[in-house]
Amino acid sequence: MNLPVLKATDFASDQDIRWCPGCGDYSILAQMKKVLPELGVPREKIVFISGIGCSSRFPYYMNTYGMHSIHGRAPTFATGLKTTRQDLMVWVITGDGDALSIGGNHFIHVLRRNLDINIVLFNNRIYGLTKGQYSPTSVEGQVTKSTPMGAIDHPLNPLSVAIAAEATFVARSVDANVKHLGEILKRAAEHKGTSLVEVYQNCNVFNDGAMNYAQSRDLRDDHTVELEHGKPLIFGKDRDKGIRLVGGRIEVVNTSDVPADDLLIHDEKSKDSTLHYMLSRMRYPDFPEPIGVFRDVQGVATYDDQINAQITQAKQIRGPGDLQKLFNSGDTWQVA
Amino acid sequence: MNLPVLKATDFASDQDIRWCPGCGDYSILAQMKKVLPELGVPREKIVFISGIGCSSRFPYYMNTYGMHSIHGRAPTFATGLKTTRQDLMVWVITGDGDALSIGGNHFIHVLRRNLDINIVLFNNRIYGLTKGQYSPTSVEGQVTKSTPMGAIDHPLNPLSVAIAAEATFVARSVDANVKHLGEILKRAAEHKGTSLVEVYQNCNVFNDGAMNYAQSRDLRDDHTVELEHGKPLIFGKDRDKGIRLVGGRIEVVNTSDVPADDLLIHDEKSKDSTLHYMLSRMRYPDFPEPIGVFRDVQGVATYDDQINAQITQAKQIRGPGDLQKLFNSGDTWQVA
Amino acid sequence: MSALTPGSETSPKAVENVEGITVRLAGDSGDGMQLLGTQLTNTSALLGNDIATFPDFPAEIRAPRGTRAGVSGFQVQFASNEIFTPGDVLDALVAMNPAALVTNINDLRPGGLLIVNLDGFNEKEYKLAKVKSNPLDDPRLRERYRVTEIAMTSLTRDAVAELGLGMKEADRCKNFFAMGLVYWLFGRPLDPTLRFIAAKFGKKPDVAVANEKALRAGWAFGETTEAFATSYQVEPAQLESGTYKNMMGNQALAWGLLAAAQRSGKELFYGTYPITPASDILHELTKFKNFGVRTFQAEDEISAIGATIGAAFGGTMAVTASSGPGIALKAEAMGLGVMLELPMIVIDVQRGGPSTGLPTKTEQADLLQLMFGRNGEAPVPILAPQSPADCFQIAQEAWEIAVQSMVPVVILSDGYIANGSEPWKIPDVSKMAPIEVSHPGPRAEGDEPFLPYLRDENLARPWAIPGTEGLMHRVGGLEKEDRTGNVSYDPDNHQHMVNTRQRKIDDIAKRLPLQTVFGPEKGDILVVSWGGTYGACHTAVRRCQNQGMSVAHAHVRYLNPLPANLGELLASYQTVLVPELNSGQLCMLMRAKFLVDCIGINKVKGKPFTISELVEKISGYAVDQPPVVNTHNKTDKRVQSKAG
Amino acid sequence: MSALTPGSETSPKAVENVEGITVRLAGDSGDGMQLLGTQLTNTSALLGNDIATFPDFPAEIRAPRGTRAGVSGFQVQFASNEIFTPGDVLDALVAMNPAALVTNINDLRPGGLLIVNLDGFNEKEYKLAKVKSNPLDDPRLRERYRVTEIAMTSLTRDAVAELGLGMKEADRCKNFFAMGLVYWLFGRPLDPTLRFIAAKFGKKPDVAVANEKALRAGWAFGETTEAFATSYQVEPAQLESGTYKNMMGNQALAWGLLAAAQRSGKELFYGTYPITPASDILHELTKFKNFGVRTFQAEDEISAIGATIGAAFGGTMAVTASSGPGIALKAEAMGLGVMLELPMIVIDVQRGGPSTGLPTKTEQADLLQLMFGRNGEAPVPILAPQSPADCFQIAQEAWEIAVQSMVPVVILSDGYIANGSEPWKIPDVSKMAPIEVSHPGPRAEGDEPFLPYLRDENLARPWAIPGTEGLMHRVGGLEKEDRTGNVSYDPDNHQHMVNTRQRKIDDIAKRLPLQTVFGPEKGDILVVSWGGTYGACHTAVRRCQNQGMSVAHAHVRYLNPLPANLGELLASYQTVLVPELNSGQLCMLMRAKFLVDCIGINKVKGKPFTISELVEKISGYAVDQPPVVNTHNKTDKRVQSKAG
Ligand SMILES: Cc1ncc(C[n+]2csc(CCOP(=O)(O)OP(=O)(O)O)c2C)c(N)n1
Ligand SMILES: Cc1ncc(C[n+]2csc(CCOP(=O)(O)OP(=O)(O)O)c2C)c(N)n1
Ligand code: SF4
Ligand code: SF4
Ligand SMILES: [Mg+2]
Ligand SMILES: [Mg+2]
Repeated sequence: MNLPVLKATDFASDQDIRWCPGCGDYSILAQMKKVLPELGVPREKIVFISGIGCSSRFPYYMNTYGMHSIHGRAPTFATGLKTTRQDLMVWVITGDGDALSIGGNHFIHVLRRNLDINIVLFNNRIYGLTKGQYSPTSVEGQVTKSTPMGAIDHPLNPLSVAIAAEATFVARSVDANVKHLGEILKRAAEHKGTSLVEVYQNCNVFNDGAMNYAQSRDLRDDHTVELEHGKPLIFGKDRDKGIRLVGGRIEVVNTSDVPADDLLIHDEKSKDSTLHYMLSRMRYPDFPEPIGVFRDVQGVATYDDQINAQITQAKQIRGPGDLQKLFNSGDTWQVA
Repeated sequence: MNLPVLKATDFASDQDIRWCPGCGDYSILAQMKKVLPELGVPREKIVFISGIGCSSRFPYYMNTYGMHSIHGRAPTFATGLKTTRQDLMVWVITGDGDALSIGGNHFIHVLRRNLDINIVLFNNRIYGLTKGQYSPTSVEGQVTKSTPMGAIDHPLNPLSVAIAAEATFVARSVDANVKHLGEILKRAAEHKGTSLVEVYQNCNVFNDGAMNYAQSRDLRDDHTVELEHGKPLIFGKDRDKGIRLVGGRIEVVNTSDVPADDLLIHDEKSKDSTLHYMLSRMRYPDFPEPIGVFRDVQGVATYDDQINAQITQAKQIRGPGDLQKLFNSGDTWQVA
Repeated sequence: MSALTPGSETSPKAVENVEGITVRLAGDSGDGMQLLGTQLTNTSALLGNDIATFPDFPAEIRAPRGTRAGVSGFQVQFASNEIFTPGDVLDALVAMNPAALVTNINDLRPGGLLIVNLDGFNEKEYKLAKVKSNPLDDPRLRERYRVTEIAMTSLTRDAVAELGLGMKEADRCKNFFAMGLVYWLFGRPLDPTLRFIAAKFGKKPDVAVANEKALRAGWAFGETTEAFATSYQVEPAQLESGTYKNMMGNQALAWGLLAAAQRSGKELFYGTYPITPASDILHELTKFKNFGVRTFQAEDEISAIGATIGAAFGGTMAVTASSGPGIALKAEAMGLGVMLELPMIVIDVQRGGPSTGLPTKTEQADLLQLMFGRNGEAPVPILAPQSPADCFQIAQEAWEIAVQSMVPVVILSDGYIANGSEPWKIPDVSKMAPIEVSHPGPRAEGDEPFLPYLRDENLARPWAIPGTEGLMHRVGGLEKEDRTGNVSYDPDNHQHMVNTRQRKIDDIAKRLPLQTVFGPEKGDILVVSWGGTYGACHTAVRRCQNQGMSVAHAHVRYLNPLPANLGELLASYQTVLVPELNSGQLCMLMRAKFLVDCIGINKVKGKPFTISELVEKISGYAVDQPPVVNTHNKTDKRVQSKAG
Repeated sequence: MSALTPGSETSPKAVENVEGITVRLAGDSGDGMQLLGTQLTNTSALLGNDIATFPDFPAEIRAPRGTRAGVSGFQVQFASNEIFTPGDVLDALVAMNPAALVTNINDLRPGGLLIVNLDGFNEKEYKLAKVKSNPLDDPRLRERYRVTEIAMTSLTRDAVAELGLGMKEADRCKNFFAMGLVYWLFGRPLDPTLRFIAAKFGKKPDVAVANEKALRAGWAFGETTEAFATSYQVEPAQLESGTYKNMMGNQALAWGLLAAAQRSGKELFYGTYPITPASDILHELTKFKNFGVRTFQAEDEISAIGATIGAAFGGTMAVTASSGPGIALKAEAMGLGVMLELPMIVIDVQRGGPSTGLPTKTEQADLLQLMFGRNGEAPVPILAPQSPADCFQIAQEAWEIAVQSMVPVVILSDGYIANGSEPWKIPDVSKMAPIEVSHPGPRAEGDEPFLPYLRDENLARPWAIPGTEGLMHRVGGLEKEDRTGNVSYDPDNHQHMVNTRQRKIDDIAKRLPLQTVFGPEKGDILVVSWGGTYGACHTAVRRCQNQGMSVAHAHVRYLNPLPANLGELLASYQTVLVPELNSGQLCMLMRAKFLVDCIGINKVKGKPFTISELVEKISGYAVDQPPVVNTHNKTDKRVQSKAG
């Protein structure tokens, strides 16, 4: 069957958008609307499931099926839906508080099960909807409504945790870098298994510029490095800096001093996740922060495939369930 | 003051132990009773907090303060206790289901906060108390009461997750290896910050021998490698095999073919956790599984130190709180 | 009408006919008492007796051998008349060791038969059981009961000697020896158990043979020993004609869900996290993958109900289950289920509380938690099965209500029902009526817009499922606008939606059967019960009636909404008694709704009611009570919405 | 007794004395209406007026400019007499844009004063506000109200022109212009606000100056313009003598907890997870580290209460708070708190439900969740503050009960109380009585064994804290043995402990003040209310009394256990009315406990009651009601334990 060709606007719902003017969420929404038509999946086959937070308002603005669920639990709803409805494309929209604070447990478990869904984590390093308390990704010492003397928790690194939780697709992008963001969302959609995309998203009201180093045109080239499979890690405005691996440790070098093939060549397909983990440890300001796809391993069984495979297998082996036969099985007796 | 010298038996409570005969929990209990007197901490200064599970019965058997709390939440009780009572030595006793299934979120958050407590995770790769369902550490394909056709979840690697969650002390030991277990428990107690000890524990009723490769005298030498800080990774009955690092990847070599200083030298103190993560990925049967201390990084601020430091600092800056002054602050008015 | 009376010991090896017998088999967890009990139950069922069973597990997996904590018991009553409980007092007790003896002897009726495994009695065992000396030496034992001491272990060893098994293997057969003896004593045939042995131990022929020998040896021993002069006979009961099967409550729930799925043309999704005593539903359902049953063992109870809601959103029949502590964790998500107005089933197999409480014991103290344990006004229908076999029925009714009203429906079972068993009449599947479920069809661009919160005559919204063209819509936990389902902060809309969600539940009463009573339509006393206490209450009321009291019994299976005629019923009796295994929860609901001075009969001991204690309590009210006040006609309507 | 009546427009610039005035300031979230409102409130308080405020935030952080969803409002009543609510109808409305006008105009009383910022009215704004044309062109507007249109933005620009600020900065000052105007209109002095400006913008002198100029310009404009003939004067109120401060509910709760900690010689631990409308308690308490307050922002609500219980176990004063959805998540752990019998406080600042519901709106629908939302029988005391300032009191009472009875105590606040404000009389700290707390001391080897569940006259167990020699003991969620606290599966012990935990709560009533009534001791109508509806109910009842009705008011601050004399009270009136912002929750509890035909007045719209709607409802019952049935004397005792 040939599907009607859809435009970005076809994916806009009739609801007014309620984010603050200037919020990074807008550009993520725009990119999503732009990418979906390229996937050729009809709108009614797409479901957006979110938790609670500014970011989690997302589904209301998409003309698809959607569920604005409860705080931190979006992956659980997605699990029930995808395991019973493999024909649907399921997206989970979540925030740094939603996914990593109250939702941390579901986050690691959906990843390790490798359920075939796409998770977009809007990381603004703050609790937006509740008006500005620190979040698990807020930097140490950050002063917020709930930390007047500075946050004392050591922040969680979402990608490190995801990789350690057996994630098969892990990527990072930036709200302001719309072209890159669009491509990454597309990559995530194409991956079979759980895809995690962390998006650096600016909360211009409660945490403005927290990730400016990765967002602003004049800073981002020097403080981020774009990952490309099979390519060496090179960055900098003049692409004059590179990353090298020595004795299992990473260091920044000048491309002028080091031959390109001595640089670290990115291998997103490596089953061994150690290198991907190492990349996730590169943190501003010591290192440029990698953006792009850290890990994209295919061929790992998905939870929804497996649960349904067992159903099919059981039916083959024992035949489709026969209720009457079941009822009459085992010890029974007659009463005349 | 000079403390009375205590014996292991002084740490035994008057309650009958209710574990199955042959359960690995007994040896962990025995080692704990043996180690505590060596720490010179009086019994009344020690608190054991557990969740729910066979393993979580542990506190009842210790003649210290204890709390048998609710399923998966032990770290949260410990957080409230330790932040308000730094003078106490707090142990968390948990199981693979308790810590990694229902308790996964508290597990990663207590680790990242680096609260100064010791967590002993009894990993028997099964739900014991509820009579034999699979757990997050059960191997793929494992047949249990709840997985007649085999488990389809990809297991969680507790140590990988802990390391990714910014853990400062991560270790593994084995119930059957009593001497090693005792030493590791002691190391954990001595570390300032959250100490995680995973103990391979045999559930001889519902998952007997699941980790036999690491427990039985004739297998364990070939399938585990003991980590020692500053020493090369060498294993095997005849200590004829070693671990080498090539291009950020690990491989097993014959010590005869490779000079000792080409072997991977263990560095538990490295701030960069990548190498520790890599060690946590070594899995039976492909690799010998490391036992011992993977990571022991000192000098990272603990949550309890920091929260109390802010109290002290605030008192210094603003003076001890004066209720009347507070009440009278800001706009007030008189009514005659 | 007790079974074994000393007077009956006349001619040697006489066979005496008795109406019913209650036996408890007690031993160490390792002694296989549960297996012995199950076999005795099935055999008796096959004989056509009516049966009721009640296992009593130790709280620990394998509490240390020989300790009191390690005692495992299994009680069964089999009878030639209709019975509703496993029996109050024991006619016979089999005790395999001192711990089993001391922890169970008090339930044996005077003159009852006590059979002990003498080999289980020695100094070591006394210590383990924490008894000073041999309890068998206590003279009062022989005064009160008819004691028979048998060296079962050694006799079993002799019986299997020729097979040359190790002593351990040999001793493992001793429960089959006990079984054989019990079978002889109560005239049960061996064949069903022989078949079981063949099936179960087929792969280990020597074990199979050993068990069979032990079984026959036990029987032969009864036949020959001086110890027993009489054996006892229990005639078949007059059950409704049909094919029967012995059913445990959790199994019946699982099968009922299967039936509901098939009747509604749906596949079943079951999301849960293991917890006693609900886990067995998971263990049962996960066997039925060939029925299209998807079981999801979640990381916790929140994930379990989240997945359940997700599956329901996708159009699947979705069910979650837990026990008290896990249900508490589901509270927030249940509230979302109420907002989303999606059909699903939430099962609570109640256990002793509060907190971790008494996990292996039974209780009915979660009713109010399920009624009110959510933020805001979030009413849900609540049903409770009255017996193990009734679980099969209730599961299907729950699903029918869920899809008719588009709402999560709660089933309140309990540990007593879950692990107890009784005969279940196998239904004719071909005669099971379908459960109507419909989903709105696709719409094209031109069609009028789809309204996800437009309601039908049951106030149910359409179950529009993803994948349907043109029905794209968003649901969520923020208050929804009537009809469109869009987020709305409008004050009047909020009031309207709160009222509507309540009315939707209240209206269900119109479609439910009216409450019936067993006994006089009006009179002195009405006993109102719910859930697993049915058997004890029914039997107790019957006894009271036989004693000439004016007492009736109303057993409520629908707890929310309550049956439409319940208020009137309560008004027709002088006294309303409400026995509950809690501190008075249904009692409170009825007092509030009907302003009737209901009186609670409350027991919170982790144990079911005994018939005799109920008879005693009821009798206490049988004489001139003050008239009960009743104003329900005046207040019924107004109060109804409030009880939500 | 309304304030501004057209008739009063006589001599130019006349000053008219009025009893009280209710103003609402409405504009875009960006327009600084909350700040304007707070300033007006404080200034009025300093003038000695009685005050009551009610902010109305938009649901979104910054809903798009100019939209209806983006409107932010702040209502304040200031009066020379005692007032208990922010007022029903507005005497004056300031609307900064069309959206603010259309969403608020209906609350302005006929003849009321409408002041609009003309510069906020243009095509662009009409579109954003979703109005077809200029609402000011609607003739009915001028028929009904006294409309004054002022080009505030341009006037502000002129006023600050010389400072040469950017237009953006200039326009930001327009709320101070409005403020100046309002101050002139209602005879408020400028100084407090000038002080505020100096303090707040000290670091940005130009902004400070600009705001001051705008403020003065607004005042001057009122003075000079033809638009206003009259300004209004509100005399100081006759409050009890003392020093006062304007207090918001959440702040009062935080300060009350501080006071309780100091009175009991404890440091405060506050474990929470942010949620509207409870978050501000965290924001307030975290400022008080120099008081030894430790705030823990947990990863979720379960962790928050877990840490709270852990801190309580350690001997600290521990408190957790949330709102409905978060409270649901705490249910399981609260049950553990009940089992452990440790003192702590659980605060629920209620919001609109169910599920996510209406987060920024107020409601009282969590009462039954807190009463019953736990597995098993797990009763806890429940208190509810009656007004913002009362939160200071209730926090201390809660802690007193918690330590006296060793039990988690619930405080039920709500969004209306939390964000509302009123004058609070500052107490003399030196006169605050200590709250007695004791911990058992150390024991040596020889001493008799410590019994952690041995109880005192309040049935409280000893609060033995880790670190105490010889008191080592283990607590947990499994049923405990009486006295020893060891795990116990004994049936009678379970019954005893369930009863004891209930009795412990019931006994608290003996120590609590008896319920008082405002009005006749007996009569036609008793209005029973709880929580934030106090002000509206009290005022409504007073009006009814002034109209000669026989009506009294009982406001219940202790919801569990209910006051010992409440049953008797209910019996002394013909009709009992129970106004609640839910579907009848306290009403149900009282009906069940006292068998009195209480009648609910229920409103679930996310808004507080208005006085007039209550007056109307009450009046409706003021004529011959059927006598209410009352059998509480007969049933009180027995039912008591059941209502738990
Ligand atoms: C059970 C529960 N707890 C707390 C809240 C309050 N709450 C809503 S969103 C949120 C955190 C939002 O932060 P994040 O997930 O980062 O989303 P953002 O608003 O920053 O996009 C919180 C604490 C809630 N709605 N439900
Ligand atoms: C809230 C809640 N959910 C579920 C349970 C049932 N439960 C008790 S222990 C347990 C898992 C035990 O496994 P693990 O943590 O590995 O401990 P083990 O028994 O194996 O030592 C479960 C599911 C419970 N007690 N409480
Ligand atoms: S608060 Fe922050 S995250 Fe939320 S909408 Fe506004 S800018 Fe965006
Ligand atoms: S069930 Fe397994 S883990 Fe539990 S006590 Fe028995 S052997 Fe140990
Ligand atoms: Mg955020
Ligand atoms: Mg385990």
